[in-house]
Amino acid sequence: MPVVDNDKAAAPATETTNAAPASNGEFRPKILAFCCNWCTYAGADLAGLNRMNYPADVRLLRVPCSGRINPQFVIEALNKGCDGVLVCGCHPGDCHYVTGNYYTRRRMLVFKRLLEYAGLEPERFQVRWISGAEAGKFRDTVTQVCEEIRALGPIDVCEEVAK
Amino acid sequence: MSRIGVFVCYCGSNIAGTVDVEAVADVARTLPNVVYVETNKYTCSDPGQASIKAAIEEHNIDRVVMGTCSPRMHELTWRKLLSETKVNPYMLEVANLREQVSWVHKDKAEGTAKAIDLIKMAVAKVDRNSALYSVEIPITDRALVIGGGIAGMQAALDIADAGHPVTLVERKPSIGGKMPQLDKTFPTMDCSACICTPKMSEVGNHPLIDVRSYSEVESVSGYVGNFEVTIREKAKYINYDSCTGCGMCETKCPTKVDNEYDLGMSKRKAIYKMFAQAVPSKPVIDAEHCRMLTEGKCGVCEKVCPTHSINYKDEDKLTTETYGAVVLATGYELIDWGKLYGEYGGGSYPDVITGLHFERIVNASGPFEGHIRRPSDQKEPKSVVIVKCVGSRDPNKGVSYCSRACCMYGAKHAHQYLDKVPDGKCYVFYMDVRTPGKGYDEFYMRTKNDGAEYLRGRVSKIYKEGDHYVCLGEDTLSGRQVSVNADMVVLETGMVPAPGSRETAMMCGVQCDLDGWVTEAHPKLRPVETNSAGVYLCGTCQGPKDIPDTVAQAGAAASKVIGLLNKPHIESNPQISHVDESLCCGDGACVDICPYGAIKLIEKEFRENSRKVKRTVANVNQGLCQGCGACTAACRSGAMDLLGFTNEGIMKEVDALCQW
Amino acid sequence: MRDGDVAPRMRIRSSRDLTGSVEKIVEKGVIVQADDLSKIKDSDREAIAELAQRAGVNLKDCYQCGKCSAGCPMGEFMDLLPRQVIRDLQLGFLEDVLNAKTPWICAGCNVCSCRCPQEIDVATLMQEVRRTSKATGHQPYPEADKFDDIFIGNVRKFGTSHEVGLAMKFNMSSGHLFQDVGNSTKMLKHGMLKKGRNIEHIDEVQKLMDRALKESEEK
Amino acid sequence: MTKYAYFPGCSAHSTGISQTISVDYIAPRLDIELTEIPDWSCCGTSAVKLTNMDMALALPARSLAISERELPGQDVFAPCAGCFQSLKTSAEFSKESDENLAKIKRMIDMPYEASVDVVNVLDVLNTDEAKEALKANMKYRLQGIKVACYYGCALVRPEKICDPDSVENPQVMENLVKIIGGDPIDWPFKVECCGASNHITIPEAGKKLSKNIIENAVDNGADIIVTACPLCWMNLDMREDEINKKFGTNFDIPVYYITELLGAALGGNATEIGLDRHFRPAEGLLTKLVDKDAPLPETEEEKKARLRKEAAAKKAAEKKAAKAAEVAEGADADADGAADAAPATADKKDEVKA
Repeated sequence: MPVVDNDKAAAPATETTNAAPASNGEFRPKILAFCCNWCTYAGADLAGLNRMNYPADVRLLRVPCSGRINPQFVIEALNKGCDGVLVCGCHPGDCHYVTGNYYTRRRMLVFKRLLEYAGLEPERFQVRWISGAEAGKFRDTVTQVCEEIRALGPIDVCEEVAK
Repeated sequence: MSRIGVFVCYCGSNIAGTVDVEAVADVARTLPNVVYVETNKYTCSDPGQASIKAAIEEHNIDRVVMGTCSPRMHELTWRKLLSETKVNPYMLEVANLREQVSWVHKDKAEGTAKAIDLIKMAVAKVDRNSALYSVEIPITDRALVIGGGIAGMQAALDIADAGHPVTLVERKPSIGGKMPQLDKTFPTMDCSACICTPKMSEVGNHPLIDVRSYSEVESVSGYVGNFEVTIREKAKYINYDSCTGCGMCETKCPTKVDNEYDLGMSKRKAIYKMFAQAVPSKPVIDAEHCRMLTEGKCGVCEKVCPTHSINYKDEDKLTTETYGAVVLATGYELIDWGKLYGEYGGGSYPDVITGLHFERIVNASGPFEGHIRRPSDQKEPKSVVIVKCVGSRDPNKGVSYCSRACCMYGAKHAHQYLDKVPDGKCYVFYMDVRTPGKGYDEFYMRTKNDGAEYLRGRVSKIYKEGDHYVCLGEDTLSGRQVSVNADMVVLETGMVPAPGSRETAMMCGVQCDLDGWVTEAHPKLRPVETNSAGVYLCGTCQGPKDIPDTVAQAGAAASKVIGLLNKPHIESNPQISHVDESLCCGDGACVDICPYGAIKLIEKEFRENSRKVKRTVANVNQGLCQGCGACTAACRSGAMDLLGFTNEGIMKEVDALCQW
Repeated sequence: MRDGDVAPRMRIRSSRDLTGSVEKIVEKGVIVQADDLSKIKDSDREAIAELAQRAGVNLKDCYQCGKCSAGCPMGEFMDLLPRQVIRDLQLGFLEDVLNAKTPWICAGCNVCSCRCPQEIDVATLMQEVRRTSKATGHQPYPEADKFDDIFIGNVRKFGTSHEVGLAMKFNMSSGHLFQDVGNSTKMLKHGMLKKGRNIEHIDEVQKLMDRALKESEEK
Repeated sequence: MTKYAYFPGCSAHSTGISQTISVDYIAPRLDIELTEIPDWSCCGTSAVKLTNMDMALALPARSLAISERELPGQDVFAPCAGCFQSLKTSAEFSKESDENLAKIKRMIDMPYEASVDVVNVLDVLNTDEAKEALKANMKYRLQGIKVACYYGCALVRPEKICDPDSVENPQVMENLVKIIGGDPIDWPFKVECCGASNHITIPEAGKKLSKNIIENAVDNGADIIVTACPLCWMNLDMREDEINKKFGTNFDIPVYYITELLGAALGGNATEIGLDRHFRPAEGLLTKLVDKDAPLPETEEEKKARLRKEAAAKKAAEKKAAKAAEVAEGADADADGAADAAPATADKKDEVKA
């Protein structure tokens, strides 16, 4: 079991192993998307079935409900050098578990304020509601978020950690 | 030291098209604790699965990562596969290399890079997985249906016909609900009682249906498969075992009371059967009015009863039983317009009546043997005004929603009136005409051709002038103020939830919306389930609807119940919340956040440095927990964790991603 | 308006208004052509939005059930029924509404407001239309306008309203010279025509009224 | 003794004079003390409201502010329904928020805390104290006079401001009338509009509205109409002749203020309670009064009860007779006797017990 190596994590994306885009030197962010299994994750699958295209910079992490997402996960990701984090859940009111995403909405709203207060660019942490049917919305959201974060450039982890 | 096996799938060219599968496999081999990596053209095929089994045996693998299509597609397949090996089915992670990589990215290099990350994340997580075992929750093969209207009866029949015992609880002395009170049903105009009463007797005679009339549900506890339900049977003062329902008592009873069944337009006795075809076809004594029970004199019924079934000393009985499933069918009530509409006389005018009154009036077994007469003086009304949306679509005085059936029964009343009083005039005031349904709009057009005058507008005031009633309205289509002199006014009042239905729903852990209608699990995809497993709903307790919709929904609810009761037990989902009692501070944040009431605080004794201490800790009910994990994020002390999606596991996933 | 005659319809209320002779149509001032909704000015829409906002009414709430107009005691004397005023506001026909007599005929009995299923305060909306119509120099119903002006003049002068003076002055200006004169003898006998009382600090009232006018202008 | 700051209103000494007089007469007899608000000014009423809302809110506020200063802690009593509506609207507006209060103060430019409440005639008369005092001090009853209690608009609407017991069918006046032995009728036009100031601007319309009200009251069997608003009173009482002329009707129904009615019951003579200032002969009321302690006429229930008793007695007598006959005739009665034995015995039992 490898111990997490902060320096390595803090290193810019272009240095990473077998990250193909490195060749053209253009910055490719790494974006982690926490997705509710019942809506956004399904939406992503649907985007696949429809052979839609979106940037490959985003990685989905499946959770049973957006209410499961603990802010610590997000902090961890940003600290360890993720350039952006996306939290996706069902539309408020449509939660598969009745009320989960209401808590997410409240929790993440406060948390986002905190991060921005700590100096994080708003684009780096976003919360979106995407249903299992909204493949198009998923593609558009991901594309947009990726572009925003590419524009921002790599996250300065040390600064983050310092804060 | 875990031993992880990674299996990457080509999925023909589906994955291999944009992902260099072998490159992925090579990286996988370098990952910690990975002892075996295999690629396969079609992993889900039988040979594919066979080689996985073999590999597990050969390399003594104890956890598995599948680099294949979406877990939503095949996770269950893999679990099943593993259940046939020594690997625990929950020692599994799926990297979604198809729907979320190969199908959405064109650049092979990018695709491969992403695939590798996903494999890394999966490996990191599975390394932290622990074996999970679902417990078997036994299911009591008996269903409880609350409410004996057409919805409840239909559900009960369907469940019982499938061979499962049913208890049908009805608070009135007879089952049947509102439907037998109606005269005809739109748009086919077949006699309501004629199609309803056979169902009633079918229910009454069904060997598997236990009808508990004049009874109410007192309390519900437990969870899916095992609901502990207490039912209160109100005192009937009659021994139903011996009573033959001969009716002698009813004919001889000297006390006359307003008959609720005819909405006070006729009289009944103090010992009475609700109506001729009542089921059970036996009377009850109305304790409020019986002279024997109130004044202690009379006793006629006791004297005349040939089977000596009268028992003035009878009392409420409480019985508790276990049920596997519960169906809510508590139905509706008509909105109490009198309190709300002073401008319509506030209920003081005898001839300003509701649609249900009209149903009784026009009904052959009603107060006027089916001749259309108005209550005040039994005269035949020569002009009738029908007002729709009374109480409905009126946030100011009533409710904001549309009651859905009124447009049709309004048209029906107009049609019936014009049919029985050919020389009569009929005016219908409406806001909009909503007739979505088979043959509904045709019926509406027919009614207009029968001569019903449709006026688009709300009536502002109804007042008595001489022996007729003046209705002031506007015909908004012509922009004219109009007034109509009516002999009788029929208010098509909206539906509201039956009194007590919210309380009943709450007992079963089901929420109601602001209007008091029971909320379904999903408005489109789970219309007859509720958010507490094992509790289903049908009919108007969920919202206003007409008879066809109600019956259809009842059948649907029944099929869900049958599906549940057919199993001897259900496998609980082991991916549920788990409390680390050593960390739990017992502040109950999780209790408040849990949408299923699955978490309770309990007093528990612990040994802490060789001393016994009592502490309050959270406790998760395996039957109720659905595994959403809301409690884990709410837990301040970090004692709550979600098995299958543990804090550590997710953290490791995150870390893994961050090292590419 | 004299006894007997009723406010003429301004715009087509229904096809029925078109029946009858061409003269009738012309005399009714009905223009027989479709209203081009695409020609409605944004400025009008904004003005209507502000008007509604001042009246605390959300025009979208109205689903045109007509309960307000059904119960309106003055309805038969109006050129547009209250519901139609709201409809025109919904559609953006500002001018038609500001030129309508309806808000000036409204007796302010509030029946519409207390019966509206959507809790729209129709009466207040009518008042707001009337105020706006006056403020924007429309005067669709001179009599009512005169009455108000005289009344306010009265208050400004004495701090109270002298009903008698009021009535007489109104009769003069409106030309209904002998309206209610029949009653005045009795009034006299009953000591109803005593000269009204003037208040002590009339200046306070006058200043107050000026400040109020200023307040409204600033808005 | 309940104290009120008294806001007579502009009509107090012209068209509303009868109400003013009768209020002055009954107040002391109902333990009510009225102190006129010094230098009160016009409430603005509809004319101002329809021209400038700010002015309509500020004008009444002046009088309210004075009352607050000079007569602290006393509710403001406005006998004129119109004044009541304007005053209360203004008061409620100021209470709503600090901004509103600030705005009002800007305009009236005097200290004002918006602490005063505004009440109308019915509020004042409907207190337990007042009703007790009325029962105690009344000398006469209105025997069998059918009364149409007419509320009009300003006492009940807008509901939020006036907050009546019921906006469509209020009962306050009815209850007062019942106390003094009157017989209030149930009629649907009690909250219809009398035409208000439209009587001046559109006489056509005004007359029609007043006619509808009088007509409906008459049709429902009213002997008199009772109101609590000077404007309503004028539009009904003063214009009855015009209405008869215009519509060819021949209404002849007196219109009173509720305060006049109570005044009469409390023993006031025509001049003391302002009956001599009506447009239609109104003194007739006094002749219809009976002494407070005169025997009450038989109520419907009592009548029914009496008839029932008589009927029962008659039946019993017949039964006796029949029995006698039976005894005489002997055996052949048994057959039909047995048929309804059960209920018969039951009935007998009851009689015995009773």
